[in-house]
Amino acid sequence: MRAPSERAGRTRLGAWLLVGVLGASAGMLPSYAFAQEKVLRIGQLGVMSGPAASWGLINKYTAQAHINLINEDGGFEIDGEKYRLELVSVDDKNDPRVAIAGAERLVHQEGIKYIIGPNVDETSRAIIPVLADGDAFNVSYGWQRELFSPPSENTALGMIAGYQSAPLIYKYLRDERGVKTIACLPRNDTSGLNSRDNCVAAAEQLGLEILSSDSTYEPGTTDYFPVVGRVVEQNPDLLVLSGVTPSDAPLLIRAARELGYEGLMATETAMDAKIFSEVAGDLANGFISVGGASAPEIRTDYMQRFIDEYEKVAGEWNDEAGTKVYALEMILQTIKQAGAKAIDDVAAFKAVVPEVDALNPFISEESIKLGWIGDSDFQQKRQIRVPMVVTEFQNPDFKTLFIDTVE
Amino acid sequence: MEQVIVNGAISGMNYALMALGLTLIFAIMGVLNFAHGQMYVLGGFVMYFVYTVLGLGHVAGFAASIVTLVIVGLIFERFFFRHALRMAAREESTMLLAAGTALLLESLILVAFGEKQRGMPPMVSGVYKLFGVYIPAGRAAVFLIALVAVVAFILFMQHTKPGRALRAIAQDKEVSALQGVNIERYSALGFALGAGLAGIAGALLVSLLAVNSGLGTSVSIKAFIMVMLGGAGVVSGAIIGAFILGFAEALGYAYIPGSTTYLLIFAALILFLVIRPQGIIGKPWG
Amino acid sequence: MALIEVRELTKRFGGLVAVDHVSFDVEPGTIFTIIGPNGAGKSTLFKLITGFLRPSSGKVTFEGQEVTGLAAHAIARRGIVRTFQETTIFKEMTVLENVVVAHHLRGQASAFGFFIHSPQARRDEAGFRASAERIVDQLGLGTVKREVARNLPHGYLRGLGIALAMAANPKALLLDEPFSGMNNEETDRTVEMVRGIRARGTTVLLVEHDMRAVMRISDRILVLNFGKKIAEGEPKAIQEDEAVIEAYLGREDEELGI
Amino acid sequence: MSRGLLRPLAGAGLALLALVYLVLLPVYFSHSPYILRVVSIASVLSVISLGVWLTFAIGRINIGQAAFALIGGYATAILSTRFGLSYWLCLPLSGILAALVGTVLGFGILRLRGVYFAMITLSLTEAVRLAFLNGGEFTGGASGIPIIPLPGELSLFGVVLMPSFQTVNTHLAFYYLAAALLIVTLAVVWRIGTSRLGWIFRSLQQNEDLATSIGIDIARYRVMAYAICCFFGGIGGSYFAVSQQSIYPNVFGVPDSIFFILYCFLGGLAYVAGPVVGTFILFIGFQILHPLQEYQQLIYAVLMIAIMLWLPNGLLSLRWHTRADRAELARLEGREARS
Repeated sequence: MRAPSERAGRTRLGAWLLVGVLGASAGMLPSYAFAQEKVLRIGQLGVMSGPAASWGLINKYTAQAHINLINEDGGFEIDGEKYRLELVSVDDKNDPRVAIAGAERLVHQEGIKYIIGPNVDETSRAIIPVLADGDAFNVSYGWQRELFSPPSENTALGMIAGYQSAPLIYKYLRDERGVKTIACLPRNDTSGLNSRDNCVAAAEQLGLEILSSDSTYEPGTTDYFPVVGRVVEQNPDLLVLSGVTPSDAPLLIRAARELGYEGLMATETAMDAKIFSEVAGDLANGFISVGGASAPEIRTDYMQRFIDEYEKVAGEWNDEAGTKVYALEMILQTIKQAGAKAIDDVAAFKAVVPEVDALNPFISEESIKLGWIGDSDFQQKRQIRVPMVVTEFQNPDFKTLFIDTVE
Repeated sequence: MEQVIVNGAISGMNYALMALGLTLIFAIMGVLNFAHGQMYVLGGFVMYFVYTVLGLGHVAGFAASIVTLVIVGLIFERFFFRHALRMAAREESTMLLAAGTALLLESLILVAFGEKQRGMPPMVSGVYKLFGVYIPAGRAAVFLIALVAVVAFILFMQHTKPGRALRAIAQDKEVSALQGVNIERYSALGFALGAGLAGIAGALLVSLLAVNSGLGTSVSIKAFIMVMLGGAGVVSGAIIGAFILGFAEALGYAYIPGSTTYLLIFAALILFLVIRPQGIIGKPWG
Repeated sequence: MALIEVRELTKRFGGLVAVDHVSFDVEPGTIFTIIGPNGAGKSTLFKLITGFLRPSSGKVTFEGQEVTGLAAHAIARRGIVRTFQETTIFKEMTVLENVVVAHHLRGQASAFGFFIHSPQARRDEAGFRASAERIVDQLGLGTVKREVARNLPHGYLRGLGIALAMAANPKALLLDEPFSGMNNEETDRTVEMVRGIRARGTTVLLVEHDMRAVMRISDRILVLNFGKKIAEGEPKAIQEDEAVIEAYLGREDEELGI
Repeated sequence: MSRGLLRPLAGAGLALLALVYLVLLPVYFSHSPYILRVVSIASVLSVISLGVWLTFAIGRINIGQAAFALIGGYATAILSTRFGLSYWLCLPLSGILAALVGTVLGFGILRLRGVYFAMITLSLTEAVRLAFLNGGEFTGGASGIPIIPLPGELSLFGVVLMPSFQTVNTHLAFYYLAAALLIVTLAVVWRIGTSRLGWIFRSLQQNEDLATSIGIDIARYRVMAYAICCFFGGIGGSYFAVSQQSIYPNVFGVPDSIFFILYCFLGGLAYVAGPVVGTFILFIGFQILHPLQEYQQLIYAVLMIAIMLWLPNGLLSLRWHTRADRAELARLEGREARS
């Protein structure tokens, strides 16, 4: 045992270290002293640590890269004035409690009106009261209809939900590839089981025969072989990996192919080409997923610039970012439409939501404009009209199958 | 059914590798290493980095993973656990320290390797089909390597001087101290060895199951299940536990709705531990 | 009527019979000692009587009521309280705190009563403190009562163990090897202590190796060997009993003490 | 341990603290919800941790508290949405339900100690989460129960005891609800700690055999301690369910369970106030570290380990020392000397 005096010394040392670091970090708070130039601050709230860290970080990098581009070009113009953009991001640890605190930090401390994220139903649901109370608006990546339907009116869906893309994809495959039987294989967690239910519903709508939907796999740690084996036995024409994460997907595909499965495979969400070719290589050829604006043949130069910038910010391009790029763009376009007053007045923002109809700077497909949709699913326009680029994997990249939009 | 058995055996062997390091560290130091899963993940990332990014071979990957984890293990033991074990106010403290180190390692991995989830192609491609049972070459290879690693480890524990010393410490610290075994040195060795095993497991399984920076906790939980099932701090127990879990999974996935498989596994574990706390072949109260 | 009646008490562990159809009576206000070579089953017998083990067969009655197989705390509640060897104490509490806690059995107030600090609870607490002080002084622990038990000098530990048992206000006190590892003068002190306990009207059961002390204080002695009762009687008779000498044959006289 | 509480906060200190906590802070920040929210969350997390502290008091490492928070949360969600019960009924019922479940399980699992109990409770956390996740219609499965009404008015014989939360400053209302919960819980646990119950619990922690031999019904008392622990878990879960107006299977998981024991430990297991101090410092600490961005979690972990190594008896062992304190510290020092 150490002499008490020395222990006391260490004790004090520890205490000071604690105080020091806390103080230092508190000191690092962003300084709001800007020169004459006007600043528009955008919030980003999402999970940036723990198992789901990638979801939030992709949003962060996407927004940051996009903002860098805009600021490079001298800022974003609203009512003839240029605004320099600034991103404030907060980690919600995928914990509703932390998410609420984070949202209130953004809305009330930082005085931010427009927030990108959070990433899942739990956290998105938790911050709705905060938004209503602080009169702020967010673009969420949760899926639950309640989030975007009245009475909730300050939350919009930033992507195409599985229950929207699934019917379109299955329909295409039914008509073009003669799919008659289908099996859904979700992972055993919230988002997975939700997508599974969507998968089943969509399939029933289209009159497809559902061979299997009650098999699941544990996130991350399980050998997928046993699970896939059971599903493949029934040999469906189409195997849907519901709510699969980009890293699990190639492993599941590989397992299925190794088990001699020859049918089609698809998922409703965005995947990442790199990990596909790294892990499954040619085995993943023909896998159908929903890409963003990143498929090479439809990129605009602006998209290419964005991709390069993203690589600077994140160190490596991620195709998922191609679907997340629209959140900031839509917020800005809508503010522009509503005029400078919308910067601090969400009501003004919401007022013009139905009218927004801007050019999509990311994909060469002229016909597809940016705008707000959602009347059919949410009885109000609370979803970004993200072009649904359905892609097919051809090692090492995604090839566009067809482009569609949900209304 | 044959397929189920094969699947169970393959998973079981993988899991055995996951559980060995954990049970070793527990046996030697009485520390339940919550950071075990994170060590596994680190091993996986190092393998990925060496193999895919640097383009070096599997062997280099394994070597790098093991070395990295051994070093991490030594650092943890020397700067955290040795101190904590000496100062330990109450039994809880080391377990909680381990939980802290888990969080630390997880954050380090996220900063070092980024948020993307990483996977690797199988070490050997192709599929064998024997008596209607699919055996992918990649899985077969992993199975064999895991088998070799486990056997090698057991031989080491049985027939080498350090191995015997470690077993002696696991049996009874005081006595072995009296017999002149250098407890501190061997504790360090044991911890490094345990970490190294986690590294091998990660490096090997990253070709079957991708890793991401946050995967650690779920790996740890699985390892805990196996270790408690077999009997904490008993090598053979860990292996038995691993195979039981492997087969339970395989059966569950084959015959009941997958989503309830793990619910049942946890329920069964709780029930079993209430009836037989020391696990299948553990000594009562560790 | 005997205070404790043991009838045909038997305990098997698998094949081994640790206690084999043992019967005896303990009269109130006496010191009754159980001796026997190592592994004779003394401690097992002890555990059976105090409910720390369930007997395979046979029965124990206390004040005419059967207590066989009751939970240990329930038996303690009836008035049979045991001590442990050496270090079985509440290490992180002071000597006094140890003894106060041990008064649990005398508490009148309910758990909730204690929680809301009811008058009854206050009376209990006060009573406990007073009686604890008394016991501590009687057992010669007064000088160390503020010490944390863990730091106690070795000699006091067994005293504290007995104090804990006394606090439970037992009708019968079972002492587990109270003299082992003691030098003569410590032994003498403990012998006095035990006599003192009897003087307070508490019946005492001993399990002991140290024959010399046993012979001095026991009113009656039971000898066990391989789980069987081989003799019972006054110390004098025991000393001459053939079977006993037989059982101890080959052991150095020191242990036999004759 | 009980002596740990009142001394540091004694007299004036305690009064001042209460003044700040109940008046100055809420009034001054009544219109900065963020601050109120952070303190409210810390308060209720403290309530849950205080439960865990009780299981530490009987010598058990409890990694199962998240399960009971989840049970409490779902109880509130189901009772208020399906049966339209007033929140003021749901709150206590959630606690009681959690306590009942704890009691039933307790008789089985409390026979285990040390790492065995820790692991069995950890499994419990996972089992309960999966049970709710696969609970089908009843629990809403993966999509949880997304719309829980705010607490309504509570009136007795026409006397309004509690206004409907819509009609008042909701943040302030939730703040005071949290504060009330914390103060009551702390008072209860402190009473347990100082009363005879506390001593009985401590005797269990230190030697269950001896406790039995002096007539303590250890099974009964350890289940009692565990049930109280679970009760606080349920209460906490209920609060979060209603303040988030939603409940999902994975809002409380193994990481939460682990954090609850960390809160207790870093605050100081020897002090009733330990869990509270630990929770406040750690939860608010994470918020303060926000400017570190991607290094937030990393530095957070480093600080946590630093505290464990430098203050093995918790943050509270760092406070201004009275003479009695030094005695207690010396005692703890001695305790360390042992190993």
